[in-house]
Amino acid sequence: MSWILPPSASTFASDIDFLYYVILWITGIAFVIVEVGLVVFIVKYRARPGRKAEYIQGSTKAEVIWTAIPAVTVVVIGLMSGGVWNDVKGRNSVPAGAIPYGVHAQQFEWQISYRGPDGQLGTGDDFTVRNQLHIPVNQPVVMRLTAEDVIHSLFIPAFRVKQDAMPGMTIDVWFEATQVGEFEIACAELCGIGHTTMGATVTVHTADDYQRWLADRVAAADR
Amino acid sequence: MAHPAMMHPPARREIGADVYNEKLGIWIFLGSEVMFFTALIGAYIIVRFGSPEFWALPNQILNVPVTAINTFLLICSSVTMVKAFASIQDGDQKKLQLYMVATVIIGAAFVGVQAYEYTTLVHEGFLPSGYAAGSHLAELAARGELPASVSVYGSSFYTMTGFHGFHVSMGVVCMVFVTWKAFKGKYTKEDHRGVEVIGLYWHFVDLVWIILFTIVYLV
Amino acid sequence: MSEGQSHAHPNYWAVWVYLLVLTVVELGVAFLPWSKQVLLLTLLAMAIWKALLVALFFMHLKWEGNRMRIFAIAPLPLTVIIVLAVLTEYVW
Amino acid sequence: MATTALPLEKTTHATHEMSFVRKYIFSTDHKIIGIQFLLMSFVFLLFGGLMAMMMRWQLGFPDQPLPAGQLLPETMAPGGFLLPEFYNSLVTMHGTIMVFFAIMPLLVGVFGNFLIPLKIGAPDMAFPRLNMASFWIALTAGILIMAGFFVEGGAAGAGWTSYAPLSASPEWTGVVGGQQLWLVSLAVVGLASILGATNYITTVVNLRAPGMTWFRLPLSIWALFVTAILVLLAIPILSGAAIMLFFDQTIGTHFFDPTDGGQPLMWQHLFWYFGHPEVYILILPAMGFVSDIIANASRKPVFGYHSMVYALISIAFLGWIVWGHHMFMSGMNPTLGMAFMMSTMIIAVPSAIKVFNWMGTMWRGNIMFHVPMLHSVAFVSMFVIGGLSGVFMASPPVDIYFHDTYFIVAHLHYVLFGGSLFAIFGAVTFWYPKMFGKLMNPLLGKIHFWLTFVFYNLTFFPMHNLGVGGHMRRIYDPSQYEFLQPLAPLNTFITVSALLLFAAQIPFAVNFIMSWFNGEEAGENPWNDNGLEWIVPSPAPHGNFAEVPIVYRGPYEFSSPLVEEDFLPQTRKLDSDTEPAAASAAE
Repeated sequence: MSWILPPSASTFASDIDFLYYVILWITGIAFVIVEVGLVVFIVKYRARPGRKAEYIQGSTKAEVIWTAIPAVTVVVIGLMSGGVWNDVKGRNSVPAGAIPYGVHAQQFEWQISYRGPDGQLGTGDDFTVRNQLHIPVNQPVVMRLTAEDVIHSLFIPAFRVKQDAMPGMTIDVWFEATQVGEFEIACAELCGIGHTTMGATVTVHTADDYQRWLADRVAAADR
Repeated sequence: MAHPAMMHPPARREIGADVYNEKLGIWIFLGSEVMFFTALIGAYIIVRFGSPEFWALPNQILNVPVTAINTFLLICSSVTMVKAFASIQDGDQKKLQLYMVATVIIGAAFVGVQAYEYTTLVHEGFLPSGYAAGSHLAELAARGELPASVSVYGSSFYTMTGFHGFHVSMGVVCMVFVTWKAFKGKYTKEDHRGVEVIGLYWHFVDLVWIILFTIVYLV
Repeated sequence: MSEGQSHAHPNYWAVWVYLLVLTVVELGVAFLPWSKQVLLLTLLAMAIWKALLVALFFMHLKWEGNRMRIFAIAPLPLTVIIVLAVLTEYVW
Repeated sequence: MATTALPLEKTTHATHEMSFVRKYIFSTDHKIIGIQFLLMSFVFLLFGGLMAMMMRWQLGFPDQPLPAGQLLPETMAPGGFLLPEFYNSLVTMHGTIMVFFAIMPLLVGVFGNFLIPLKIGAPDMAFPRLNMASFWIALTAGILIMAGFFVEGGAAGAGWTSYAPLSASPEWTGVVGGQQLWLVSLAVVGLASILGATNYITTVVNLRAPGMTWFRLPLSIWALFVTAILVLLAIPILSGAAIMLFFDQTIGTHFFDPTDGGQPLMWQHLFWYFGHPEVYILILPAMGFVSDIIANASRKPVFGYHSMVYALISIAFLGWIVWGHHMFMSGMNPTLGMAFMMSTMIIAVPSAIKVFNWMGTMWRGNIMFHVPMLHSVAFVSMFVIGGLSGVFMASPPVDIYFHDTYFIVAHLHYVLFGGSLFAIFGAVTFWYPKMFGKLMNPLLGKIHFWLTFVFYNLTFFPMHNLGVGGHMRRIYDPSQYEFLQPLAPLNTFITVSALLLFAAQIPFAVNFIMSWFNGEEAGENPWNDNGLEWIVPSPAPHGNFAEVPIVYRGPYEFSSPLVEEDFLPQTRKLDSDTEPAAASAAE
């Protein structure tokens, strides 16, 4: 029953988490005010014999106050959200120099393509690994997300990454991992019978390890 | 007043839309029809905007002269419909019957022409799923004289015009009923609600066709 | 409608001729060698004009009270909202 | 024009004897049709609930066979273990049935029919036969959708949102006929809803009794009226989209097929352009009933009646321009997403106004805790949770994490179950006397309420925490993922509470049936309410009012200083009242 988000491991995760905690506090306070108010009213104004309720039609002043406060609050939340949204998903948010990967979703697996020795994605020397994403740490990466058949959704909880893969579209998803280790990828959009099993892993290497892994792979592909 | 039940004095009511229930009801129902055609026409606009390469030029596949005649027919049926209504407003039963029959015939002719249009198109190889393999149109496409594929074009063309045609057919069926009642003398100068209600529906169907004709056949 | 009753019937045949003329003009314009945008706008304008004629005269909106007119035009903004919103996918 | 001089309705005061079939089966009486809808939707509520129980069992005890699961055929649950395709069908059908065949008919079909003519002082609906047709069409649609379980390939399995292209081809779902039946059923039930909405709007506009001006309408009628407008304009969008998807499945069109120029995203736009107004269709009437009940139980006028009405209208209007917040992760234009975020945020304001005005209504009242009031207070407090949890998803960056997790499942159940269903239980108890002439047993009612309230919260509140843990929705077996394994005990806990929540509905069912036969006689006005429905005998007779009632005031004149009692019916003429100026259209 915890309200703490799981540990995060990407650059923008802390922004998202911060926004979550801000909203949690604001809504938490609103929740307490309303629920406590309800309980107090229930107890205080319960029916007692010989008493008549007060004939009150309303109060413009009170209504203006409780219209204005929520309005200002949600607009502030909106503006804060807008900034983070633009940084994470805006059309021009992908950092220059991010390493591109092809992520092709299909029932029920993730085909992940890596650049070959020519340093270009989408050329003949690319190699593809099923359900395994290997990336370097502290380096922006961008997934060129496509789908073969139906809509899937690339969900990497630890990086606070989620994006639907839409057939017929190529959608860029970028992030920058800040921790070395292995993390899980899940499919978040119902995609058919095997939806549950559509998991994969992402391995974050140090820069050197990543180069070594890449070299091994390229060598393997050559053979 | 035709029906004895109507001889009762009207109940007192708060002023509503200032029209009788059936008329208000059909207008409200037409509001939902607007939204239904919004879904179909909106989908057409969206798909066409997103995939313009699937569309042929006007008159390349669709037969504009034939549908122009159909447009003419529907406009004519609208004017006969409204003349039928004007006749019964003046209490002229004979002219009501005449114009109703004319409207039914012209409406049925519209459906007939559309059926002819569909059979010709299907025969030439234009299907809801695109070109029929080995058809005349598919050959033209192979020679580069038509778009390589017209799959979504066919899909939205048939769905939109088909549902319009379905509405026309339903209208004709209802109008046959109204005409039958007109011949039995059920409509009078005072009470001709059925004529006005079916008329509103019929003009709406005409109005939709005017929009469809332009965006499907001419643009 | 009470107004429509007290006056003579509108000249429906004139509206009919108007609609036919517009249709013929449309057919002529559609095959002119104009740019696609100009054609689109011209044809749409004419179609909307024809639709308005039908609504105002044949459907008697011209003589209806304001309450009825509200019912008639209420759904129209909604038809525009969805189409414009989805088209932004291609514009931005 | 001469036609306006016509009588507004044929006489419905006919007291001649009718056969049982005409009176109770193919009835055109709005009250009987309302009760028919009530019985139909309770049956579907039970079906939907059973489906939820099966899903919960799978999630809570994935390695144990479903109790009595052996009764299910091999194609669903061999040996009592659910198959993933059957689980997908359950997810889909639970959502669809609850939305279209339980909550929507309960709110709109039952109370729209039952309350509108009674509360505005009309003898019946504007179009009684159309009303009868809409019930039978809805029932047909219900049978069609349930038929999905009995055809080859099972019932629809693409989720209640039925996203294309998954739903567009049996190749992707493995479902053959079920998906088509689902679409046909939705188009058919859509027709029933549109006919019903046409009827409601016409009735409210044209058949109000003299003196029942717009701002004397009870909030329940305002809510039903606004809802009917939403139904009228939203449902046809779904019908259109469903027809296109149906053609994609059957005659090979390509609307949603990206390989042939179609656009899967367009399905989502069309679906949610219908779907978000639909969400408000499922809550606005509940807000209306609760307003009536809270005012009645607090013995006080509704606080800020006018702003309650304007809040209803603005929620309904804003509901048309927020649909994109369901699609933040869909690859939709992110700039468009920002616009949708702002409109979504704004919608919190009228919702807040409503909550505070309900509290304002209770403030300085003299609150009676009859069963409808318990449910109404529960509605307010649960709706607050549901509304506040919505703010998380309305913020697109936070939605990146929460989209399609159990957080959204918790949110929607807080609004639909904690909101709508509590209001429905309250409203059924409140208007039961007018339907059947008997009171429901208050003790059983209280037992049902408290059990439901407790187990409801134990079931759905922890789902927020599942969502915070990243638990995806619609997955068949969470143990597949390492990061979800710590959540397994929570899942089991939720399942146990869900089963108890299901069992807690038994007192209600018993109460509903028992009271029908030997409940306490209710009398005309058991709750001392002001509405027009309480001046006629219980159960309300055919034709409702012996003579056209005349309305002198609004519906919430409780504890008025003008009279000794703490209520003042809308039709009671005081010396200071003048006859309403309004008259029939004939004058």
